[in-house]
Amino acid sequence: MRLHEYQSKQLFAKQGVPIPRGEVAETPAQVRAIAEKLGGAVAVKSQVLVGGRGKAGGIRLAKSPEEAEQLAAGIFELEINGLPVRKILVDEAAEISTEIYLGVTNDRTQGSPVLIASAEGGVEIEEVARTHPDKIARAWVDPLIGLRDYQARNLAAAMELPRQHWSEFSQMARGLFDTYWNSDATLAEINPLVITRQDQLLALDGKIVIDDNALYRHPELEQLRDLDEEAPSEREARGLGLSYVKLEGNIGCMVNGAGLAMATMDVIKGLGGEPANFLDIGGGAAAEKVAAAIQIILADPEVNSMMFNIFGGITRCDEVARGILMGLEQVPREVYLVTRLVGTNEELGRKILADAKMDTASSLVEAAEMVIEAAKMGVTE
Amino acid sequence: MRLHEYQSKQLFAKQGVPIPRGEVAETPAQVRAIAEKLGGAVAVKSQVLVGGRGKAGGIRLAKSPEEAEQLAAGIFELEINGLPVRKILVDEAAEISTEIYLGVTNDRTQGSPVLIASAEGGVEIEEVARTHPDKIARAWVDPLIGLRDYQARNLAAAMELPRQHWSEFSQMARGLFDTYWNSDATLAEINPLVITRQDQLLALDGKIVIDDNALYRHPELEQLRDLDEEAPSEREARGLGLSYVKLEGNIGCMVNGAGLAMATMDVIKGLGGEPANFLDIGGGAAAEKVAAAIQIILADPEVNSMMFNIFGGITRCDEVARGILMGLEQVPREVYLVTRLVGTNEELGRKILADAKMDTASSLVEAAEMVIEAAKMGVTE
Amino acid sequence: MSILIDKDTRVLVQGITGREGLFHASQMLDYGTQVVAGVTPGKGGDWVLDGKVPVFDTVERALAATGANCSVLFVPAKFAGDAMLEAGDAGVPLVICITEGVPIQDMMKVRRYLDQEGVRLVGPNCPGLLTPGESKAGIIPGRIADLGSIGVVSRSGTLTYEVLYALQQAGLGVTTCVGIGGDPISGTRFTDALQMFEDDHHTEAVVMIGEIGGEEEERAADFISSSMTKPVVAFIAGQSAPPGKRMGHAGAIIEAGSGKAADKVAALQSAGVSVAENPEAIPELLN
Amino acid sequence: MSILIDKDTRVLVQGITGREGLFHASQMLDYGTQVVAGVTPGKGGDWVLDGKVPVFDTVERALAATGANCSVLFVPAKFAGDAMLEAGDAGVPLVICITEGVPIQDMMKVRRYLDQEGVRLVGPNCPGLLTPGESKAGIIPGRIADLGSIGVVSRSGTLTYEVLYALQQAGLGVTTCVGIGGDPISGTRFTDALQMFEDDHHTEAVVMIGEIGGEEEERAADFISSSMTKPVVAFIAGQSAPPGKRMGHAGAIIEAGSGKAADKVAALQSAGVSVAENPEAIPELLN
Repeated sequence: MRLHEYQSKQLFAKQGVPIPRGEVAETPAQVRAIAEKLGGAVAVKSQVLVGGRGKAGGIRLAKSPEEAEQLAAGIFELEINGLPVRKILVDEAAEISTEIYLGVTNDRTQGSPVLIASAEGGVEIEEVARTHPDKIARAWVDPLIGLRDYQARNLAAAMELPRQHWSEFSQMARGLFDTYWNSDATLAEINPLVITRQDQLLALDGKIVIDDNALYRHPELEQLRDLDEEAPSEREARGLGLSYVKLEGNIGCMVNGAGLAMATMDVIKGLGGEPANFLDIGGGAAAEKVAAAIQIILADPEVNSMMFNIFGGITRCDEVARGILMGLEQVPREVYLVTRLVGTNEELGRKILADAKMDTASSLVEAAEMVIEAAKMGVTE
Repeated sequence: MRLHEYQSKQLFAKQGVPIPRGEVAETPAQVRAIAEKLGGAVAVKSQVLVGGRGKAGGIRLAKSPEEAEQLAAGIFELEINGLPVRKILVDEAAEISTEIYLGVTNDRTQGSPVLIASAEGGVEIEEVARTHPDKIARAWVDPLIGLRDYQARNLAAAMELPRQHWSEFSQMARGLFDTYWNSDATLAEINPLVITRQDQLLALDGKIVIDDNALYRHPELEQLRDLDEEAPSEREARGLGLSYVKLEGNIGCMVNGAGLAMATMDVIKGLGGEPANFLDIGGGAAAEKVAAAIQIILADPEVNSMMFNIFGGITRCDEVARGILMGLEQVPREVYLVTRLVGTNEELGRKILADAKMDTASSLVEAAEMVIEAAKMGVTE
Repeated sequence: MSILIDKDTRVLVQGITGREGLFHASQMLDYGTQVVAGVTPGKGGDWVLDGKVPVFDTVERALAATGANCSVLFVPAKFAGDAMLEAGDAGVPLVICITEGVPIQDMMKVRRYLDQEGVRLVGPNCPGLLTPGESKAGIIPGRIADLGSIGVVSRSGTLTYEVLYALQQAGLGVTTCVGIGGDPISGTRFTDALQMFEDDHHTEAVVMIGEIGGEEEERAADFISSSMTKPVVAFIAGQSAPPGKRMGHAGAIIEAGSGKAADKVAALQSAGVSVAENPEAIPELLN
Repeated sequence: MSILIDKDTRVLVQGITGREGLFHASQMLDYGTQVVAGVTPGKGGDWVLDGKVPVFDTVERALAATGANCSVLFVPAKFAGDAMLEAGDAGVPLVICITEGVPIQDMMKVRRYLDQEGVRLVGPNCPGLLTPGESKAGIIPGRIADLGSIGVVSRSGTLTYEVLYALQQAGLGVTTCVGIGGDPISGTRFTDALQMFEDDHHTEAVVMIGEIGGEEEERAADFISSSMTKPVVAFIAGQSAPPGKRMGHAGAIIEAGSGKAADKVAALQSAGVSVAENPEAIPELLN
């Protein structure tokens, strides 16, 4: 689960990380009021859960409350990478002298958190990693012992941060790490961490991603969830215990197992088709779940054909077959369907589908070829 | 620093460990009032920082508030192992069905906390260790990973605790361990941990010892310090940065270094003398500190002679010699003194003392022999 | 003959009285696995599966009574971290965590601890191990693989079954199939399994099934090019996956520009690995 | 010739700009120790001791610049735990913590961590090491010991000096003197030092100075009786100490019936160790 900039910075501030004074508004008038309260120049920042806000014009600087209101009105009209702007953070503008990057994430290979710092702040760290790998300093944190003060010093030294800022920098690194660790984050970053002309260190922008599997122990964070983060269909699927990712194509896919679902999409794509989604019904799904999954896939108007690829282990093919029929009953439009069933109760499942006069295939590639041809013919009514 | 039973139990309760309802009183009338409030039978328990309260009559059971007041009056008159009774804990009496021991301490050899449990509760665990070593179950806790739930279960299983109590027992173990860990304790124990006739688990008595070196990070615990815990002279010495332990003999000892101080006492005792104290002035002590140490030692009226044993490394012998003269000036009574100085600026130190007509010795044994003879002759005025 | 498990492996099932644990313990027994004990705290003394398997309250007791040397976990995600440590602390040398959804922080601690203690962890969020005809420790359907000379290692579940099935259809058998799981932090990684297959005299070739996310396939490519003599055939799932979206598995996500299928395919190919276009094409690449 | 340190040891002093650190660094230099670097965060770039020793901000940098292979810590107790880990993490193989008063919980974590990483820790609350005529890494006065064939290991400070002095007076020299420190949790224990002396060809006999508290002397007795061929002479301080009272050192306390001097003496004697009645009697027991 990804948090908004303003939510992230508030969590940082709770761990002692200095952030600019600021508040969140939902209307241009509120933006103006906040700007008046803050006094002076302000940053007007759209709060949407995608990257590229700056490029899209979602972050602007205003010299006066009037200008802030005016800019905000424009920003509230924006849709950034498909997401509407519902909230704007109004922050006191900082006079920036230096921009630094400071982040912490999980290093999968090491199996430990890694703190990453770079004197090249303000741009995406991946960009820095590509162009100036030598400008990135890392400190791996032993998960059993936690961040040590010297690790922050080592980073400061590696960045050649002027020594007068070390102590403040170390405190920010500590605050960032504690936020990350205490909230079961998979990523927490301050970018840019700025040194102001007044020689203050400040977290100007922030980002936190929480491990969904650990949310159960952070009910207070679950409440921060922005429902706009996901497409409504993805949200609905999550509620049903399904993994669903909407894509741009016209061939719906329903598969059991994430790897097999990806492979199925790959095969469709490889043979010239366009998958409309990723959908994993998980292991041992009952007919009702299969039926619900079909509803979600077919709610996408682009979908004109569908492929079921089920490799029955725990999942029983007959149960899936029943679910398919159940799901289709509730769908008022006709789409081409092909089903490939292998494994537990395979014969039973095939028979159910054959009785309903539905196409079945014996191999993944064969099924993909059938659905692609149907999709190209445009079976949609 | 050792905490009182009532302080320990309150800390346990903060971590979710169930304790009896109860309050602390400083007069028999308060005891009665608390007993009235609690209703029913109560335990009247002296709060002194030594063992053996029960044997000394410092813990009694009262059936009525009147009886509680009466018993308390007697207990307030007691002196238990030299300590006056200033506080009494009045606890609701529990109907005990089983007594268990549960404690956590540092295992020096393993370098880790060890949780110790025994079905033989209510007596000293050392006694159980001696008589029924097989009745003691231990779980070593990795200091980097903390107590795990299964470790508490393993203990419950080893004690053959009825399974219906496992969950409650595990929670108490967790609470005890958290108290120990979060307060930098070196010992935290619940003894007895009782199962009541109503099948409730309860920490009936508790004990916590805090690591003095870690008190700086627990100012709230430092405030719990009972000044009666130490003899006033020991407290004064601690304030001056001296390690002082009062003993029963008549030969005062002032030494630099704890090991050497013990060895000096041992030599005195081994040759037939009776050391009056342990005193380590530490490394590099200045003359003023030496003088203050002399004041503390000679404040003990039993002391009729004194031995200085200084092995100068960081400590300079001339500085110590000056301190000795300075200290003696402020003492209005005459005692026999012998000084053994070796090491840094040894000659200078000896000269200062010789000029003041004071005895010096070149070996530890020689010095001890001289002071013992003087002590036996009883030089006290 | 195999790696990690064989007919002598004595399996303990943690969480045996749960729905999943009981079902799969029964499947393992049916397959011929020596399922010698189960553990569910509070259920010690019971017997399950027609009285064939005793249940204990703690792993310590289960080990003392049965000499189990492998534990398969079906413990809920909340308690899985603790259960893995319990198994390791009690002295189980091989711990296989089937459970999905274990928090990453728990896994970082568990992996570090078990590494120190020299305990081999497989998973979490994995289908476990199968040595055809000898032992199944996990949930891989037994009948889709025959004994043979191909080692299989995979981050996926049903995709692995698909590959096993394709091998079987092509008449190719397997030494051991290792499901290392789809989480970002796994106990056993591709390189570990590849090393074991390289060392196993009966394994003649290895099939490796990767997917988007992380850099383990790239590390495997390095390992293959530096340290492997046996041929490796790979398939990488997720070529059509969009960046920034988690594809079912916690670990299957392209983020910060890393973890792309194309990069993995390229790395493997330059290490001399044949990369299949689809799972069903794997058997012919082995010839 | 010696254990742990010799003339080639390159010493780094953590906390070198503090009063104690600077004084003892200077003493070490005077003794002939190769003091190659100091570390004080925020003081990097300075030079101390007449410009002889460069100061760095971090151990990492000090190591990169000077190749130090031993660190002696004079860091305040609050920061000592962190400093020991910093040294270990930077790759210092031998860490000597002179600092007194480090919290026990810190030491439990540090010891566990450094053990894992294979770093040898001596101390805390110890006088450090002295290999006469070659190197001094700590605060043991150099002039009270000559090179010879006796290994000395001790939990104490000035009592050790007393013993070294007695040996010197008796014309006996020392291979290395190891002050393991008076805290309950120490990096190096008697058994570790005894093993090293047993393995050192130049050490012919060992003097061991214990005190009340803990059971390390008893463990040493077991070790001596099972694994040592060289003669050991011991002295145990605290025979006259009352139970339940901490005698200066954090670790010097008889508690819960354990840690008594008499028990230690008995254990050592039954392991064939000659136990001296007083420190000055040690030399004659070596003959």
